[in-house]
Amino acid sequence: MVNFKKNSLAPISALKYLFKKPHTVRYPKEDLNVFYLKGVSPRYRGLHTNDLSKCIGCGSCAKVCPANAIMMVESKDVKPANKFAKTVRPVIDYGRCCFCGQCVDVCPTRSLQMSREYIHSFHPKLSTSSEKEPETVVEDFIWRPDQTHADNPGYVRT
Amino acid sequence: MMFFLKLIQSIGVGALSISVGLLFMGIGRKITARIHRRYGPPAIQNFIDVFKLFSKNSISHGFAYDLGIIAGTSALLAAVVFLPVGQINLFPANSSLIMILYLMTMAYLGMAMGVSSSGNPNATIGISRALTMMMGYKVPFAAVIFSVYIFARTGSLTNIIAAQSGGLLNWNMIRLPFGFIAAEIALQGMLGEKPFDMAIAPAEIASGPMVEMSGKYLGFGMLQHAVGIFLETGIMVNLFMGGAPNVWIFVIKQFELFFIALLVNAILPRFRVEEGVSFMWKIPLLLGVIQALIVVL
Amino acid sequence: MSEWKELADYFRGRSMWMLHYCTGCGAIELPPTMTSRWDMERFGVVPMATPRQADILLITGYLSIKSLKRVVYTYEQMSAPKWVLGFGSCTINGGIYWDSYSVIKRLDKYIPVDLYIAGCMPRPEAILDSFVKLRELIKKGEAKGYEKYVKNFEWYKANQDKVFRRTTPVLKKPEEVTKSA
Amino acid sequence: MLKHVEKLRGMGLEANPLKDWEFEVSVPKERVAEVLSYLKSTGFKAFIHLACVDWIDEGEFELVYNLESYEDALQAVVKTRIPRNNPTMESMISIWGLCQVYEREVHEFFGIEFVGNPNLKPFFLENWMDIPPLRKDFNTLVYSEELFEFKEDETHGIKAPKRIEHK
Amino acid sequence: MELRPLNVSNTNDKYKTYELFIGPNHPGISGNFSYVLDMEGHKVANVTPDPGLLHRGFEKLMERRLWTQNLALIPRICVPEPDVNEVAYCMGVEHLAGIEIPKHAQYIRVIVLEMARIAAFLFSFAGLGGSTGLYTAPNWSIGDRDYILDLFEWLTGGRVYHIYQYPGGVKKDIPDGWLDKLLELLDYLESRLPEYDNLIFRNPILQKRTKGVGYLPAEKAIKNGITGPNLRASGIKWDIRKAQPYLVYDELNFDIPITGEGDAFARTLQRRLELEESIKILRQCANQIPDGPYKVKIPNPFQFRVPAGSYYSKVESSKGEFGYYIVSDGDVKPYRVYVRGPSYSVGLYYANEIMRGMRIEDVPVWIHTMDICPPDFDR
Repeated sequence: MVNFKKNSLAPISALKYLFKKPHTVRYPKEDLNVFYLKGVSPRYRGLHTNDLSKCIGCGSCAKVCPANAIMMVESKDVKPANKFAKTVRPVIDYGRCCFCGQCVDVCPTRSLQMSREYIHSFHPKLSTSSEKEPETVVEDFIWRPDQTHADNPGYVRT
Repeated sequence: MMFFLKLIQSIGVGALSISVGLLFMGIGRKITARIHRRYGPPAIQNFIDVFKLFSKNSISHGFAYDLGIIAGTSALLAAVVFLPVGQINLFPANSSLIMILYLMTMAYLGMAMGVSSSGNPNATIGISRALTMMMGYKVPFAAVIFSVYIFARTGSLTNIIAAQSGGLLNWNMIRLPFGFIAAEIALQGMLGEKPFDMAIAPAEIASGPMVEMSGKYLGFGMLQHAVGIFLETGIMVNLFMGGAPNVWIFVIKQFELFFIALLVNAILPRFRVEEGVSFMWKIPLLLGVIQALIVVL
Repeated sequence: MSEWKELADYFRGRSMWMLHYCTGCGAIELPPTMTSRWDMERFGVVPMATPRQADILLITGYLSIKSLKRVVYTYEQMSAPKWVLGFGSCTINGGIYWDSYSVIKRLDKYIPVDLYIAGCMPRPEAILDSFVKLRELIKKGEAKGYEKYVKNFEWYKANQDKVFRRTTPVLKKPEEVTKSA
Repeated sequence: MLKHVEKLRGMGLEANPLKDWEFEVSVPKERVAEVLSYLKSTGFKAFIHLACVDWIDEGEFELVYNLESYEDALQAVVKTRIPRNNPTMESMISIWGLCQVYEREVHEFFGIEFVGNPNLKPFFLENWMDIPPLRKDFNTLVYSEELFEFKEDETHGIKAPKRIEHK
Repeated sequence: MELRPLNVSNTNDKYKTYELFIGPNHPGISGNFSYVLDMEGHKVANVTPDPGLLHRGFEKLMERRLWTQNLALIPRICVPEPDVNEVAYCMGVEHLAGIEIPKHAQYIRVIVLEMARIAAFLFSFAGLGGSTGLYTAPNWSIGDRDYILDLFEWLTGGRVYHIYQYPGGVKKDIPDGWLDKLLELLDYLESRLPEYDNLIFRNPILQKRTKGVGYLPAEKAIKNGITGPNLRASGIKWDIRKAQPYLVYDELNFDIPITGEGDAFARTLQRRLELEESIKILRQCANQIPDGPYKVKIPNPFQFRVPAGSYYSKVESSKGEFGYYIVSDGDVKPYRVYVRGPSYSVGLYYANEIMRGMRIEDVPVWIHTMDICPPDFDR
């Protein structure tokens, strides 16, 4: 049993870190490299990506979302993959999404995936008056996921 | 004519003490950060902080509040003028040490008057702790000064420095070893470093006396702390390390003492108030009295 | 006079003091950012104990009505050039508590927010990235949330009173009243 | 564990084991104090929690007292039913001082009046004038839409068949 | 003229005590919670806890969501240690639905629980260091805790909220190379423990600050519903993992340290010794884990119904006994879920009794050594 007797010279051993290299990740210059990929983990649940051609617009991701963050919105620029496919596509409101990944698990055609991107911040312009500011903030965080971050897949359904 | 020359020189010494104090605090944050295994802020961070604080607008709590905080900083600046810094020795009067000690306690009392009129209970608890802690470390420090006076048989700092000239061997640090250790622990209390910083305890009383200081008042508080560092380490250098031929060696010697205080600061938690005072009156007071007896006999 | 303002803004961006107040569940990502692994002190951001000394107020996650009242007190105690950072999705549109009776949905109706950060609890990297972005905004002089609070004070106060000073019950009486004692 | 269950059945209450270290006892309202003090005397010294379930169809509240005995590692779940309109229940403060806090919370969320509990002041909610929130007939979505002025579209834009709403 | 005894103050009683807030905005508190203290000088005369600042009405929200949707909501209850909620909820649902999860998944659950336990213990060291002024301790311990979060991020995809358990097992299998990274981390943590001993536990001033603070005898601990390390620090040998083993704890050998003095220092020492036990458990799990399926197939979320019944499932968390009382009436949504947080009775009921007469310096030390987690009782 290690003894924990009061010893006033014990804390001095902490001073050896004066000459050791700190283990800080200096974020803007360096990035986390603990995994075989640089940056966040290979399975990270970040912002969504959606393969608009594979997606059949069934809406099960919208129904399963615990934060009610997904709306199915009509999108013209999409040709349906087969005759069942509707032309509605999921639109995710990042003011609601809790990044739990249940929509990725329940997507029947595995088109909705999560990427390893996570940086997004929004500064409401000075010109917008206070009354309209809450609406502009909510609009800015509602997107339709598409293939922009597809090259950086994170939490995908195997 | 001599008056204007003295005025400009004393403003120079005041500015030197503020910038050296702030530089020490900046380097100190970097060193404690290294012990925490991280990179600290840039060394000039405290200059940026002070400039930012003076650019904010601040909330006053009445005339006594403003007077108290300004009194604190100006008393310390007045004390710095009497300190012989390297070869600059503005007022070589023979009782400059007593003057400095009196002005230092004046600074704390001014701060106490201002802060306790801010009405925040945290501030009153904090300042009552600061004053009891000051009583704690002043007693051994007085014993040490008494022994130095008897040893050098003179009251003025310039003669004490002269008595120590000539080589490391006849520094007071070597000739009065117990006095130096007692003064070193008292210095830890004066600087308000970790084992004795229960006055500014953020976790218990939300940073004690500085709880209502915003903007410019906090800027003055930071200046006061910077000048305090310069002054207290300066007294120790003059008393025990034989002054310095020029200013740069003086600053380097000051940094040695401040470095020791930093290391102790990083690895110890803080005492309770009466534990701190009882610690101060046990070992350092004993060493001071032994030193005084050795010198007297 | 404007060079003085630019110089002041330059220095204000370099030393933003953060208020040590964990309002919501996002506060669990602040200790790693403050301590040795991510170390936000490199940007001059230091946790301060009282609103008087702080410049930025971090609303980390959701706010229940009770803690919104304390946040409004704290926000009004801070001295003038002050900024608010909204962490996570709960400050934007209610997050996962969209149907909760005691959590506010849009933070912007109660206090002006200067920067919103996406993420249901943004990572330490996202927090450090937001400090860098806030520094740019301050240097460009665009982060003026505190002036907007003073300009539309009545509108903000009206929203806050709607939530704090309710005199009548919110729900219409259900048909079969099972009023307890 | 079965020794306890037989003893309780002997006292005219119906008890059945849930798992090899947990059993439940359902007790009429008046005998709760007697059963709790009996269990406390036979070793169930730790009071774990007091929960309340709102059976709105049968018009009853169900109070669940959960006790634990550290000597023989057992868990007792004591259940009782009280009527739903102006529900009152005698307070268990005399047996465990701890119940004051749990009863105050159940009073605030369900509106059950605990006779003998000194402070039943508001606890978690400030300035609350509606019916107690955790009751089944309190609709939290309508409340938050009214108070925080937003409209929620629960159909997610899907023209799906109408969902079977519970009540 | 008889003299008035010294300690009777001549002011009337109304001004005897002044009000001080260990308020929501206070660095000594580990979360958003406030005590209203009536102070006499620097001693506490009376305490009225003022909870509700983190109240989100979880139990109401859980009644409006499907069984598996709740899994995204549940980790947000106790923030320093979210996995305990997920495992307790999943065990309750599996018991009601009669699902038996494979051995491989049970081992993964024990690994996740013990890693979260180590992270929460390191977090409590940081709290102690922060409240007594030893700022090196939080920097070291939260820096090491970050390495555990990196492993969590690799295994589950999320840093703090893992949303990884699922009724019927876990969502994804262990990635290859993860287990030897775990063993590496355990060796690193083992090498760090002596340094923590020297800095925190043998520090003379820290022992002076924590010895004798908040003394808690054994029977008072039971009477006030205190569980977990605080109970074991008062001398009672009760650990749910040993007494009522769940998952695979009966196949692992580990012992329960008892420090027994019952004061603040004994509680921190208790957490440090249990951290060593958790490292031992993790090493055994990493070596003994069998291969096999990581989950059992369950119907998709919209048709997953749990047969009617009620059950109280509990897990030994780093703060005490974390329990879920789940009532289901056979519908797609739970009928009622009651969450029993370990620091409920400590923070709200026992605080008034212990804090009377305590000094202002010891209040944050007591709060951090009892490891009070405010979202537990606000829910």
